[in-house]
Amino acid sequence: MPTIKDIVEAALLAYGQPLSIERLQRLFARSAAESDSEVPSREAIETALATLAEDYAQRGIELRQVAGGYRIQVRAELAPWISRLWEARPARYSRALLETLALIAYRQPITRGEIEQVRGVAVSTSIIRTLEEQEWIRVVGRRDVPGRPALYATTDAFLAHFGLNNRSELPALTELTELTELTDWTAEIEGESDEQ
Amino acid sequence: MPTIKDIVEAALLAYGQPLSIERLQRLFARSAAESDSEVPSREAIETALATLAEDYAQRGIELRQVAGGYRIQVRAELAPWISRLWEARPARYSRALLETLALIAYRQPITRGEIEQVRGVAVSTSIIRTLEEQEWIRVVGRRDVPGRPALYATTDAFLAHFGLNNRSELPALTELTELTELTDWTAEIEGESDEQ
Amino acid sequence: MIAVSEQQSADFEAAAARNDGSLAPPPGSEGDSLARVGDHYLCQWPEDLYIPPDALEVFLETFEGPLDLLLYLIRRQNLDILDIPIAEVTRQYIEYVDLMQELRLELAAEYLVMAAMLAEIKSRMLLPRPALAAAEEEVEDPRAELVRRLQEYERFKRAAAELDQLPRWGRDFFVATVDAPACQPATPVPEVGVADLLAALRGVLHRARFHEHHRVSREAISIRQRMSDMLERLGHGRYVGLEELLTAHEGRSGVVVTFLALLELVRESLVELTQAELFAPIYVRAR
Repeated sequence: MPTIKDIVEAALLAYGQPLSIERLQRLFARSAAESDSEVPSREAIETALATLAEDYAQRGIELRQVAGGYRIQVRAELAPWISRLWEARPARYSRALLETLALIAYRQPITRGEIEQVRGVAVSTSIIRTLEEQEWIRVVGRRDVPGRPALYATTDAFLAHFGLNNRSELPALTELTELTELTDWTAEIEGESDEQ
Repeated sequence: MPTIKDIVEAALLAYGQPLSIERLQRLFARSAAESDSEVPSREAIETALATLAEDYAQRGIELRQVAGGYRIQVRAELAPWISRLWEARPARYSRALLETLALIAYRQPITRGEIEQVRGVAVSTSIIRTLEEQEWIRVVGRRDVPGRPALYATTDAFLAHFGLNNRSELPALTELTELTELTDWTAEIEGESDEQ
Repeated sequence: MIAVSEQQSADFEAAAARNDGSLAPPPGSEGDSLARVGDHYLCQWPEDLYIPPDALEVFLETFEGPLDLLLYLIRRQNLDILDIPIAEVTRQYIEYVDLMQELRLELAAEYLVMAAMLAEIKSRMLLPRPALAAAEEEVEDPRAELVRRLQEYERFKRAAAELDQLPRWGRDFFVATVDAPACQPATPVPEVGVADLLAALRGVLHRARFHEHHRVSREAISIRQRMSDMLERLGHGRYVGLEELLTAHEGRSGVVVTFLALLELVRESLVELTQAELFAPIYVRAR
């Protein structure tokens, strides 16, 4: 035979929302209409709740009195672990975002217009906003041309994220150039062999 | 500092859906990608789960292995009290729906036509839609025959709803009797002729 | 009792009149009457077949199709599914189908298909079997396919009933959930490394036919970096002494980089240099 405490705990856990003492009392009524001798007193429910609160004292959950009554909830201290339950799979950044970030990293300070000029397409505001929200880029000034466009540069957070001490640790573009030339060269060779 | 058991309990309660041991382990990882020295072993999680199950032995809740994960649920014995929390009676499902669901559960992947073949009647679109809306079934492919009919299979949500850990926990299908036992039908016809 | 139209009553009477006497009706004429008990035909429904007309639609709904109705007829008489008295079951089945039609209920085609199938099996069973064939080769019982289907259907009918008996969320058990107010869903940062960045740049440069890249060196990066740093340090409209920007502890190359960065900033009109008089301190200000 379950105890009052068992039923109260089970009800709070099953309902997942605050339950008032009256509502908890009514669980014990034989029928919804009549008042029943089996219904525990308000005090009995309160005692059960107090015992539950004590049970939870050393645990990751707690009993809280809120507007609608009582509810069991996860302690705030456990948020660092529990929050991970809802972590979406990390999305992949779009090529547009990475190219924009790369241009800001290597050509900073740079305006949006200049990025667009190199990429040949408009840079969407959402990309700039994402990079700013990530705190990887920030506006460091404005270029003194009509419209005074913002000049973007990378931040310390950007360096930290990419495990760099400073910007000079970014792979040099010379290496990149060699790589590019190498691929171009092999592509040419391949093209030649195709022709043969 | 919360213990592994505290975090596991809070996670199961906060999530409300079955969590696998791997998923529980990952709550302790510093980042999603790298394996972390802080991540408790499988055994450590299993020990925490076993301790929780013991803690609940004398209570109104229980730890159950469902749909490949663990879940805390209110014991069926407490349903008479707990079901009073809700005004509406739980839905009753029609035999047509249950038979369709049974065929999908036992014969998956299965097409609508194949279900109709066994049941001898058309399967209404509303039944399929209801099952899909409950997320108990889903389309897992298409049969490579004319019309490319959808192949249906049951989901983890189906297992979770019926408290099953995997499909092998479904009640066993009754064995088919060998048809060789069919009695000689000439006898019957003779009996009939006698009658006339 | 079932209400029947005058025309139907007349039909029944005619049928009854025809069957008056001890002669058995020729095969196929049974359909004219409602039922046969023993050797006489009834114009009224026998008690166990009586269904109030209002309830018939409900009754029909309780059957999940022709296989289900057939199973009911077999099980009601406690008959072995493997040994169906096909003539009897067929007659009862057709009675039900007739009843449905008489009440002008929308009858699913499946019921009629089954009636035809039963009639076919019955006719095949009535045909005499060649005696030799019976002894030598296996002649499949015409009922075999029907029995197979009935058995298969019954399996799943039972499975459905058992599924319904399984403890169910919200009916027999409840899942424990609690609030986690402090636990906000985290927005994860996609994993991206320097290599991704480099690849991205390589792609864009390659596409853009970016002809400057042969000039860009490690130093150049440092210069661009320094340009950002200086702009940031200058803030907007604040004058900073040139000496402050060129700090000796960076070493020779550091000073050179800063100086080049400054020149580049000036060239790009990002900063302006001011000097009150000759040899006075030079001030830098972001424009």
